[in-house]
Amino acid sequence: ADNSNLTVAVVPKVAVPFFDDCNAGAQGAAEALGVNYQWVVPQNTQGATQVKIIEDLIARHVDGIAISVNEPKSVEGVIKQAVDAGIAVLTFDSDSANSARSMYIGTINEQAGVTMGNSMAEAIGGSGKVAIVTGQLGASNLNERITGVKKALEAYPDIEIVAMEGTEDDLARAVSVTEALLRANPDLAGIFGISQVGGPAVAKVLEQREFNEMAGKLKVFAFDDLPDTIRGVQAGYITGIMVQRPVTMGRLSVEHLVAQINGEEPNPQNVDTGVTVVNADNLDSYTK
Amino acid sequence: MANSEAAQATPQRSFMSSIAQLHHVREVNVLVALLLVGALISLASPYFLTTNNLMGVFRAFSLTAIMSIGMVMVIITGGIDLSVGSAMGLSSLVTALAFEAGLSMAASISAGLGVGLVFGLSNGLLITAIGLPPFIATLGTLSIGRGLMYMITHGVPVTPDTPELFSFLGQGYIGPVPVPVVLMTLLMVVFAVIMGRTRFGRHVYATGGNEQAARLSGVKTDRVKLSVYVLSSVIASIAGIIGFSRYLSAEPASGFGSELDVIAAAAIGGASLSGGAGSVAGAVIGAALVGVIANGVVLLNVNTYAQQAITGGVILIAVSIDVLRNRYSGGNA
Amino acid sequence: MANSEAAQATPQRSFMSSIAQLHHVREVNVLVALLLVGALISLASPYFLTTNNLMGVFRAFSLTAIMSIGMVMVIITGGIDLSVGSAMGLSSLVTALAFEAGLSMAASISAGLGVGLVFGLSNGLLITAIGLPPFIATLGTLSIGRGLMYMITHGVPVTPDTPELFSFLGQGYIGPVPVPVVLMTLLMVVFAVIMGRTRFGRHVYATGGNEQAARLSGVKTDRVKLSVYVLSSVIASIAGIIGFSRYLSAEPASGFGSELDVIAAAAIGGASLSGGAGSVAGAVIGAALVGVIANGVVLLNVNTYAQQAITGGVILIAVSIDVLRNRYSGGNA
Amino acid sequence: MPLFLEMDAISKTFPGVKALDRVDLALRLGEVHVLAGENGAGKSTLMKIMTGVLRADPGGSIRIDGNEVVIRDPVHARALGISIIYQELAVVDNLTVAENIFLAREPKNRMGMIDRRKMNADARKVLDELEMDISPTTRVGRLSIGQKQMVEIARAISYDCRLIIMDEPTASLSHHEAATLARIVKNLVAQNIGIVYISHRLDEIFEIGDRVTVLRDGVTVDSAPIGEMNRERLVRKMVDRDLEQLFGHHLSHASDEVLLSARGLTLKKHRSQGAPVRDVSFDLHQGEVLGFFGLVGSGRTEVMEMIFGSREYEGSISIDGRPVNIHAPSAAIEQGIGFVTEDRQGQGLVLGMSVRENFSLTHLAEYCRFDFVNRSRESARCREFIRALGIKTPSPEQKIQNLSGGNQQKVVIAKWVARKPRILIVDEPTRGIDIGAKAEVHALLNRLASEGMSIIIVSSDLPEILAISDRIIVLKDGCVNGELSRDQANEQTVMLAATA
Ligand SMILES: Nc1ncnc2c1ncn2[C@@H]1O[C@H](COP(=O)(O)OP(=O)(O)OP(=O)(O)O)[C@@H](O)[C@H]1O
Ligand SMILES: Nc1ncnc2c1ncn2[C@@H]1O[C@H](COP(=O)(O)OP(=O)(O)OP(=O)(O)O)[C@@H](O)[C@H]1O
Ligand SMILES: [Mg+2]
Ligand SMILES: [Mg+2]
Repeated sequence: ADNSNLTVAVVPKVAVPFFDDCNAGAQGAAEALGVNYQWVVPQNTQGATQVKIIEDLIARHVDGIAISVNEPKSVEGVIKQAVDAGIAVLTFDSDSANSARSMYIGTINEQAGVTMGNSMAEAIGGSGKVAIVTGQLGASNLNERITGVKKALEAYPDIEIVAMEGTEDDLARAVSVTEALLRANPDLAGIFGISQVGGPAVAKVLEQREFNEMAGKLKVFAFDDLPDTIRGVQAGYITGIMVQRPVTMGRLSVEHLVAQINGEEPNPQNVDTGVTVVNADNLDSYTK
Repeated sequence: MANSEAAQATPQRSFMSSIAQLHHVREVNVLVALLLVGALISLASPYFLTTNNLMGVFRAFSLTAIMSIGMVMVIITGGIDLSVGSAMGLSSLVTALAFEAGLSMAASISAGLGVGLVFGLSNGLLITAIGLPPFIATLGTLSIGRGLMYMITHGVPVTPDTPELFSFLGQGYIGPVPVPVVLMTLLMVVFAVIMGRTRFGRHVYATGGNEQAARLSGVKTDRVKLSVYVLSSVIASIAGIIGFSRYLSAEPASGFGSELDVIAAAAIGGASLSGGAGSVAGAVIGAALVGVIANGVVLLNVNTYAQQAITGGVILIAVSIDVLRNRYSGGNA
Repeated sequence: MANSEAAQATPQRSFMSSIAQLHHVREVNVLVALLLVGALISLASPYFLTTNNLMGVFRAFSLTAIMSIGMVMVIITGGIDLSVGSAMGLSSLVTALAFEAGLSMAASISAGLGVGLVFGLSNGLLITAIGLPPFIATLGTLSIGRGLMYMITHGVPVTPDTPELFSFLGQGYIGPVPVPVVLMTLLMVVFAVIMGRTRFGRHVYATGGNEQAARLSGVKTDRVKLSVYVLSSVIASIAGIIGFSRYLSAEPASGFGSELDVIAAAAIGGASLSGGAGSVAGAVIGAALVGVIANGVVLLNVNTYAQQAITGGVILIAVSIDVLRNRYSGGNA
Repeated sequence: MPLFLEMDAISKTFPGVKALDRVDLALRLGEVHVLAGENGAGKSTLMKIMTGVLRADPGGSIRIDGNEVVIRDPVHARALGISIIYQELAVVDNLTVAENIFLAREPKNRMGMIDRRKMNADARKVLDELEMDISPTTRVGRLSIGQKQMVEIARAISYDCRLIIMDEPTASLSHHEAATLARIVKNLVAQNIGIVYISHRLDEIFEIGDRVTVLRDGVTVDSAPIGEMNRERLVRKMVDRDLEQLFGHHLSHASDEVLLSARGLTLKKHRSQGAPVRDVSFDLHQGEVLGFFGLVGSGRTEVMEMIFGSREYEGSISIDGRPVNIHAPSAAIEQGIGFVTEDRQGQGLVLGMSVRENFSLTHLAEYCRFDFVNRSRESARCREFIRALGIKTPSPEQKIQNLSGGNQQKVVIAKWVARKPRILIVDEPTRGIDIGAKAEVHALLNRLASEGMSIIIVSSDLPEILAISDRIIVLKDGCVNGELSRDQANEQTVMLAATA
């Protein structure tokens, strides 16, 4: 079909490498399908910013919108407005479940958290002290992952979560918080890096003279395959990474949007893109 | 301080002289810049000048604009209020919690406003009774407010059921005009009149212009300062309640970081951070300028990563034109 | 303005009188507050007073402290520099890109410093030549800097290979002391001497104290202002380069929002945002106070959601004690 | 005497005001050239043009040693040999006395740092010359207005200049300092330095002047050697009236009723530089004009500030026989006290506001209904005062900072008189205002007293104090050192009480 008069817009949460991968996938799909493509990155994580962006896109009369939602509830109204205006809307990566969006494509975050929790339990042999290093305290996807982790650890009464720290997704802050954590808990067995800064931060800390001897003994699980996180795995600082499939999410988002606009997908269903646990063994072979 | 800033201390004068001096008045200059930017965008995009889009733009900047009304009064006294974002966020949260606890609409709204009052009194008393610098006092309450929001929500948004009538506040329309825009206009007019026509307004300008001289003339400068901080926080809590009504979800991080936007709106609209100068209308126009630019970059499909750089550049150009116009249009150079 | 602020304009005097007036000096008060907070934490946590932890804490706040050295000079002239975070972030990014492009270490570092220079000259010229208010000028360059970082990185960190020697800057130790801490101390001493003992320093204080009088006396106030903005940005770029060397990863959002921390450090250390008062040592101590509190709340395993509230509260209390001490210890009320 | 600087056909136009209209002036080395004229005549404007602060309208020219020059800014002017003491204070409060004196030309040591020892020693020398016993390391913000003025004088004479302009240097100085300054001026002239001296004090003009030029409304109306000039001619040229018409005779309106009585006023916190004001007691009667005299730093202003609630005190104040608790200026104002402060720019005026807004700040409530200001009534009242006090301004909407110094002072007086307080404290009220206006202010104070107002006047101008006070209290080092009735008071007895 000739799609050259169609425009689809993809709206991530913020500018981070994860979404850059999404953009790559989405852009590739848009080129393949011959649709016009717009990538709109919000300047902050306030719900209102994404609402305004969708309003602006409605005013621009785009045909389809895929969005990774910062605040699920706040976009409900504007998504309805978009759907009423005849625009196809789906969510990816982070959902607004009660909105009028047609479908959700992405990781089920709580499920990913469960996987992470189980991996940790296995790595530390079912007992010990663990700590959680997260990003923004208000981010719903991170909170869902934490819920999953806690749920998984309920099965291990000997594992104790001794601390949880927010880092505002700032590497410097994450590093100093991790240092303090390790000093206050010298017998820590594991760290969960819930957000993308966790991996690089813990790797940096373990690299330092003071903490170098903990490397390997301390089990670390992180999210997202940032270059520094991968290096952390190679260097033995990080035990495993929960890798999502951002490229796939982006590609599927555009493909489903175009199908919906063209009336080829009357009954869309959610798609779980899942996570892969990447460790030293499969580091070179996983796909996103 | 720069002459150009001191130049428009008090924007009210008799009608004749105000016509004559029109081109000296900062907010008129910024209005001109705003119209210019608007004209440029509408040339490039047919969607800009549609009622829907314009009303959307207005609604989008209305909350910042509302907060900037309170902020500009604080700034005119020579102070600053970094806690507006926290006051806004915590008010919307407390309103949501009140609804969740089954309180009536009136009670819930009052609870939200009460939060603003507490913020304002804390800021005001820290500054006047203890003598903390405004920057530090409001930075402290900013942190405490944020912390309280996290402690209450543990990062989970609060989304209670609310009566239909309540959502009108944030989502309704009066004719084609969104209710938040109506409220913004109302607040702007009320406070422009207060600042321009009343004794209180005059005292605010005098306090910022020369606090010592004002106090020695009998102005109760501490009371004036307390009042503007209370007003600023309460107005921020109004914004918080409207915001909550708009999305019916109180986010754990809502309002974070908005202090810079709000102060910027006031400053772009002509408020001098050294006190004594500024106007309510200017602050709203300043918020509008930023809002229109943000809308424009999306409508024009500008590279999204460049949006922030463009916004910064346009603001610099707009205010520079204003400053240079002022300098060369005789008089106050 | 608050009397207590104006009271400690220039912190250097003859030895005898400085002993006599010790309890009037703001930075001494903040130092006392810092020691007090430290003592309290060490009572509650055995880990606080270990060399490793203290050095870690010092290293953690060293970048903020370094930036606050530049900031306090800007603030003393009565200005403000919101763009330090962007200058820092963009410098670290450009340094990283230079390494990635295969440039030598000297060239890469120079590229990073060049970014600081460009920021500083832009800010300074917008403020002195065009006459923009500092808040708006530096807000504009803040936005442009952030935008550029996004445009360059698309949100992806830059992690080039770097020579061993380079990482010494951020990761090395001299004896037990991390190199960033050594650099911070060095910069602090150098600029404390410059501000206290040189003509340039006196002119910075004079410009902030009474710009017009200073200009009429022959102080080239525009040149002074240009210089402090350049210094502030270049110092921020030094922080950016050290930061990059520390993490060997230039984050696309690094430095965002740090302006508030940096200004807060200067303000806590006694700088008055209305100009004329403040000191380099005070700014560093202010940064230290915030850094120690941040370390303390983690060491004491304070609930993460409550950390921000506690930090805010402790800062308010610490500075209030300082202000009240000043007020009641006779003299300058 | 060699000709140094000539100004030809200098004009200056401000929006709505022609401040100078083709003025000529010739200045010689080794003589004191007095510039006289009523407030707003253009004296300060002319001096600002001479030092490059303002640019003259095109058409005129300035020559130095016969060569035409364009003076770019004050620094350039100093390089040409001209320094100035501005009418309005231009000191930097947060620097020390020595740092102010040597600002922008601090001595450096071998390491490129400020040689503070040398700087303080040099400052000490200049201060000694001026007989000032303040320490060079004192922060200027802690000094009184008069002391700040002396610092400015110290700075101006410490430049090696050929011409020194002094724009009302003695306005906030008392007798003693003024005499010191006169001596300094004579010294400078003996070293072949030229002086331009602007003053409204006639005695001074005749004491130290060699030549007088009179400006009126921006035009030169007279210029003559001092020998050819006399008081009558000078006054007539300045204000277009005769001297006898100016000052009426003194009439006391004091009653026996005590309105305010102060007992044992002592400063709670006294500053290292301040007079240790202690145990000051006095009564103020209804309708009385009570003079306060003393040398600079004797604590007069501080006594007034205690009564007005802007300085903490021990002791008691009662009004109408009832003790009152005055803890803030607003409380004093509620008790019916008004206070014309001596520091008009720092404490009296909001410089960014208009004449009208400054005028009404003390009594805005009078024009308000439900807190709304009735601007036409406010404006009308302001115009009345502009007329009554002869305030020279294009309109009430003019920014106060664009008025000449004397006219600003008149607005400060007007804003308090308009409030009609029961007790009016005026601290150096005629500072910087011309002889005509001074007479009008004296007449005004007299009339207010006759209407039952009680007035306290603090002045360093001894003839003024003698002329209008019903009774004089003399302070020395913070203590009452004499109380003289009108009959007892004359120059000798008052000076004796102030110094011995
Ligand atoms: N910046 C300005 N803008 C507008 N008018 C001004 C400005 N500066 C001075 N004027 C006007 O110019 C006239 C001359 O002022 P100037 O200060 O020279 O008077 P002066 O002779 O020094 O008076 P005084 O004895 O009161 O000091 C006055 O009418 C004044 O209002
Ligand atoms: N704002 C101030 N801050 C600090 N010290 C002050 C201040 N004002 C006055 N002083 C000090 O108080 C002393 C008394 O000053 P005050 O003004 O009361 O005396 P005065 O007799 O009125 O003399 P003057 O003619 O100088 O005003 C001065 O020597 C001065 O050092
Ligand atoms: Mg004058
Ligand atoms: Mg006095």
